[in-house]
Amino acid sequence: MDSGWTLPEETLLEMQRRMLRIRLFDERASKMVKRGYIPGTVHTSIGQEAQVVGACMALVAGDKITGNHRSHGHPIGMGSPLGPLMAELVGKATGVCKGKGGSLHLADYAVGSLGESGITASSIPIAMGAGLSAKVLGEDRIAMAFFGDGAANQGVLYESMNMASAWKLPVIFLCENNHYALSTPSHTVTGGRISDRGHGFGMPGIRVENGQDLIAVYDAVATAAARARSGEGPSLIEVMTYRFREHSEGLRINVDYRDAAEKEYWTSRDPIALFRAALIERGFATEDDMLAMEAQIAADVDACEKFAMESPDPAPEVAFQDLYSEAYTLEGVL
Amino acid sequence: MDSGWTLPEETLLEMQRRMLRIRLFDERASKMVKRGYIPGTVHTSIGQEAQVVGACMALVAGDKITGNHRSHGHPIGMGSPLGPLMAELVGKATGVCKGKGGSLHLADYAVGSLGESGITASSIPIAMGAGLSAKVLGEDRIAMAFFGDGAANQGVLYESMNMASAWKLPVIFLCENNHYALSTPSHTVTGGRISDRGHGFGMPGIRVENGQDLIAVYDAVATAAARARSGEGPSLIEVMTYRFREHSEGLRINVDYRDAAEKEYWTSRDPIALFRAALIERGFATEDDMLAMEAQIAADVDACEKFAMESPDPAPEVAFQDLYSEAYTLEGVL
Amino acid sequence: MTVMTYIGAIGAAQQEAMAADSRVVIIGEDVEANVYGTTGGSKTRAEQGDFVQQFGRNRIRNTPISEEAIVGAAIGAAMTGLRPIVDLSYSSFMYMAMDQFVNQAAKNRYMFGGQSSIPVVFRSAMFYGLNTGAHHSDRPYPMFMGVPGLKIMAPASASDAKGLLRTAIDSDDPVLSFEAVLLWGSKEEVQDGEFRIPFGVARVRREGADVTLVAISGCVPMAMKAAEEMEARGVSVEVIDPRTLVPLDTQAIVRSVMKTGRLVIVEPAHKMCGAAAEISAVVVEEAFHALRAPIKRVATANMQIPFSPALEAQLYPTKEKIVTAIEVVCADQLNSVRRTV
Amino acid sequence: MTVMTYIGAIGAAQQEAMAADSRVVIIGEDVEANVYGTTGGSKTRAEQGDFVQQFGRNRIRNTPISEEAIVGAAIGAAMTGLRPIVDLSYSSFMYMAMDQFVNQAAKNRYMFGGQSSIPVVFRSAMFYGLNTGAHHSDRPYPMFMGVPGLKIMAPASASDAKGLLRTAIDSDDPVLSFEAVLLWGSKEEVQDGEFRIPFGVARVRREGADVTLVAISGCVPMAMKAAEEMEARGVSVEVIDPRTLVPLDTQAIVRSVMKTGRLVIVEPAHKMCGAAAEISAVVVEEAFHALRAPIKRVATANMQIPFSPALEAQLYPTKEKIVTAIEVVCADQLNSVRRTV
Ligand SMILES: Cc1ncc(C[n+]2csc(CCOP(=O)(O)OP(=O)(O)O)c2C)c(N)n1
Ligand SMILES: Cc1ncc(C[n+]2csc(CCOP(=O)(O)OP(=O)(O)O)c2C)c(N)n1
Ligand SMILES: [Mg+2]
Ligand SMILES: [Mg+2]
Repeated sequence: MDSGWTLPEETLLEMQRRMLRIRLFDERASKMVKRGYIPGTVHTSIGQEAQVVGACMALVAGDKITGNHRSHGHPIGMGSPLGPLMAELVGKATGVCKGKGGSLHLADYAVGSLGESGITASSIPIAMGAGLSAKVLGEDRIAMAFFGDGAANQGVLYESMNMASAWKLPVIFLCENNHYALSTPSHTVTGGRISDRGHGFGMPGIRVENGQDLIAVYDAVATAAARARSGEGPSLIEVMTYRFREHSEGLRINVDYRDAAEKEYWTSRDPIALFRAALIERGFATEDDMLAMEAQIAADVDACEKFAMESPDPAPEVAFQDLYSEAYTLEGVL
Repeated sequence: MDSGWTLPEETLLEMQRRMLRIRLFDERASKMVKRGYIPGTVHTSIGQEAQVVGACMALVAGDKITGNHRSHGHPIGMGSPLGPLMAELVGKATGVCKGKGGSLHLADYAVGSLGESGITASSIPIAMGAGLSAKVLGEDRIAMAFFGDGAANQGVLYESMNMASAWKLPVIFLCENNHYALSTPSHTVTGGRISDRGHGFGMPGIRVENGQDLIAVYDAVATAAARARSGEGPSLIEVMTYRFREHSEGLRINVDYRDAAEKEYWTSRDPIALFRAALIERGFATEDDMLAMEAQIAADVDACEKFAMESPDPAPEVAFQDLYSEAYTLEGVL
Repeated sequence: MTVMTYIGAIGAAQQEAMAADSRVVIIGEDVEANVYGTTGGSKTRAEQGDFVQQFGRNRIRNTPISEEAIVGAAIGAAMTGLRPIVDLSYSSFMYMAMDQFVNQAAKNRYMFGGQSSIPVVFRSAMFYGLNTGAHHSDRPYPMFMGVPGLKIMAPASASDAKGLLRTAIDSDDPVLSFEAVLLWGSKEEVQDGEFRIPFGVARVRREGADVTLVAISGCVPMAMKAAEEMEARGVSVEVIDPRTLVPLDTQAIVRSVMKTGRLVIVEPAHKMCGAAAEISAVVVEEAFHALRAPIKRVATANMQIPFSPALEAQLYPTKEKIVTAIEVVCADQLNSVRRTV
Repeated sequence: MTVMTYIGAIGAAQQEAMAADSRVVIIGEDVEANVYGTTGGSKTRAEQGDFVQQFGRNRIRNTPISEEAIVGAAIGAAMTGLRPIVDLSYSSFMYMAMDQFVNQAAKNRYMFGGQSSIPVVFRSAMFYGLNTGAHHSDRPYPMFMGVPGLKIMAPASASDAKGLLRTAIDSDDPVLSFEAVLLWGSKEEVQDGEFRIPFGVARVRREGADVTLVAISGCVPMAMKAAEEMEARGVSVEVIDPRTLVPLDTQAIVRSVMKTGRLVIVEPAHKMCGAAAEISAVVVEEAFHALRAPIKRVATANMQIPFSPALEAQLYPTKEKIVTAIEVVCADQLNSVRRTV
């Protein structure tokens, strides 16, 4: 495998663009929660952009992903337009799920996003099933499941890894290890190392120690993707990263479960700043290019908020659609 | 750890006795199924006696076990009297579970048997919970979960291993790898090696290659038991063995899913014959001692059948007892 | 017309569907060796009819014992181009995959605003009454009736099993098929060739004027016997089999009660919160003024299932319990009959 | 008497039980940091009332996210000497552990002929109506009502929550506690000191003569409001809260309907096969001749829960829907009132 640094300049710049989209989209979503524009809650990927985008950019058109509650980064990483995503968070008719999913349940089939899951680990076998259909139908596509270090203790992950391994399915199990499950430090509830769990299930278990380095993540996932496409089967990848904000917006936990030094260590490693510097240093972009890109994406995010806020609410009857393929009324629906 | 061969002679003889009890009990149960005395079905441990008894004998009074559908060996291995077990298989009032459990759901709390489970892998977290109570209450006892190679692909095993590891619980996860899950060869549905799955969950993963050798099994389990008692946490042990009979009595599968050479290889390694020869060779017993032991146990098995057959049926109202601790009638019970 | 057994009809429907559409696959534990009798003409590999021979191991897949991942994989595969039939063998094993049924199969199309299509059938058999003990005797369909987004079929005869299963496989929504082991050997004339039976249309097994008897799954044959016995005693019983529980043909039931004024419901599930409770509640809401007697439910006692043959049978519905229930709701009727005799 | 919030009462009951019996432990995700507000007097570790400070990490245990193993471990621990309280946070997560609830918690005592005792409480909260979307809004208690061997409590007020939870912790059987997040902040006078409220005894929240209104969990307050409104319109409504669903105090409900002749049932679960269906079926069986109008169910539409505030609220029971139902069953009554006015 060549390193990601050998990718075309435009691809490298697109990586930075997607990280910026995630960052600015999530910062905006956070504000909109505070202002009461977004009901319920949202979980931001701020701080984890390299882990998300490095993984998504190793896939190609036709590939599928599933995700979890930390949900905006995955479709954005796959190239989903921002407007319908933000409209979904606000609950509008123009939302990517017609306002019926919300932040935790984003899905954008146009970019291969089969659905984020509010239930931890529940979407992992869905991705594995997408790998199964590819294998049975002989289609050249792979599937990747995103899940956290907390979800890595759900049994369904190991059932899915085992089945994918026994059947040599084109699947990547991507663990976003941000060191915590809500308020619970991963090391206090996890026996052994997650990446070490691949071997016993007959697949490589790779750990990306610096998940703030986009190219390191890309290289690991690209290798696993090549393995999957060549019919050799699944891989488990554990990316070490950190969330810069609280577990979810609006949540207040009055116990300091993350220590200051640790926070300081990780926040000083901002994946977007790091990649920006590298792009300039390696001559892929100038300071001005970067400023222009940042301005452009800031404008895109303004536009997506405007689109979301000005879009109409879904009509009440929409609540009674899409339960089944044919619209028949269940007895006593109302 | 000293080898099991350093155990007192009486203990070594008791091991042979327990293996014989399992063998003759199961052979008798098989006949009684054919004759229609035992309703439903039974799963024999014939061929796996060393794996069962070697494990059980490494435990001490107060320790707990849970098991699966291949269920008779576990309580017998823990020292359960045969009469109430056989009466349970026949469905009599004198059964160890009052005739309400049957073969698949044997339990004998007097010997630490918390219950066999007809649902594959479902009893594994129960054993882990018994380890949790020991730890929280500071009681010096350990727990062992018996399960098959098929059950080893149920996610709850890995959830249980992880929790036991994170909490350093005194638990042994004992996989009875008899190479098949019903008609399904283990290697066709299992990615990697089961014993290799321990490491990723922070515990030793030991494989006993010759599970027909009782002392080999005993030594591995005794080591894990010592580790558990000393507070170091759980272990995973995979014992390689073979069932000599069909998956269950009365089941007829017209596809030869086990090849003849493999069958021949394993059946020529009868754990009872092997241990018998070793006991005599090492001077722990004479041929006559063994003949006497075998005659005694044959008589015990005749007696347990007689006890079972002559025992009364449970009274109809027994079906409406033991659902809850207090006997209150649920609305509409009848 | 050909006479088929209930289990044979299920196998035939699967074979037709596999032959008709290469996207249809069967995954489950021990399906290759046809352990449960619906993936082969016979049980011998050599013999014509064996699914592995006909369709290959790419489409007939033995799975690990991992119900949660099996069900999830089937959902994910259905969302991406396959039309899987999952053989879960015993209905009692469905709990292992409950999250996948409820949170993925039932919700994905809705949550994602209609983006996903989930054409998958989950087959399982209810093995109650066979002394298999509490872990293998459940009849859990009512808990799935309360999960909007799932369709549920519970056929009681060979032709219904064949026709409904083809409809299920054609459906773009997840379908749970609850089959009755007690009916596996039951025979019925089945029309030749491929046919479908629509969901949501009850089957009137027997017309009658005095009392409506709604019977589900394994309880249909005993309901028919009870009806014959009451006929001889001058009570005309209309026997209705809903065949599918979601959607449920409440109109057919309400129409019948409007005519008879009396209702008895018999089903194998536990009485508490069962299908009979739902049917009773709907009829009281929609046909109250036509009702001339209390509605009686004949269901399984709210107990777990004991192993001993001396204990188990008494918990389930029987022809005798149905007759007793009809006697209660038709008391006046029976008295007048007695008077006329 | 002290005024307590519903959630405060739950915390207080847990604190009392932990202090009274060292075998009581609390295990669940994020219980150490008191994320869900029932394992600490306040949310600051320093402050008095924090459970970790009081009882230590041996008895207050943060778990991995492994519901199936958490529930199984609690059952196994209960079978061997502990009396665990499991905090499952959202009721929507219970499906992950369905097999353990149904096949171990509910069956072990029975299957093993009474050898096992299973003193464990599984607490979860129903978060519906808060725009959390389909994965966090379930109210699944009816599916557990159909599982004999489980006890189920669904308190609707602070004092009931406190008294029932102590009874649950004392029970040697597995208890599921379904709590209503909508009621977390609701206040009630609670008697001082330790007290227990027995299971299976309904609470008559309001006496009345014309119609019986059975209300469950979060629907109780709106039922009270609907009752007041109808009172003003000359209809006297008796409001009954069963408080526990297994055992269910059907006698209290039947007695009330014998008096009023009319019944409306309101609950947060889906209508299909819900607790309301069971209650309706029991009343029709046992009080048919006293019924003077159809029984009406006001429950959640048989739909999944959409996220958008523009869509969600309309699916649930409301005071208005209850009033409409009462108007239907009390039509004659209301007409006569109108005449007399
Ligand atoms: C089955 C289930 N259990 C618990 C939760 C509650 N919950 C939501 S997010 C979360 C923490 C997840 O941690 P992790 O998987 O590491 O993802 P992260 O939030 O760190 O990205 C928990 C416990 C849930 N949504 N689903
Ligand atoms: C959850 C569940 N799935 C499937 C079954 C059906 N079943 C019973 S035993 C068995 C094979 C078990 O294989 P293994 O765990 O290796 O034990 P063995 O029979 O080989 O001793 C299967 C599939 C079951 N009882 N429970
Ligand atoms: Mg995390
Ligand atoms: Mg095996």
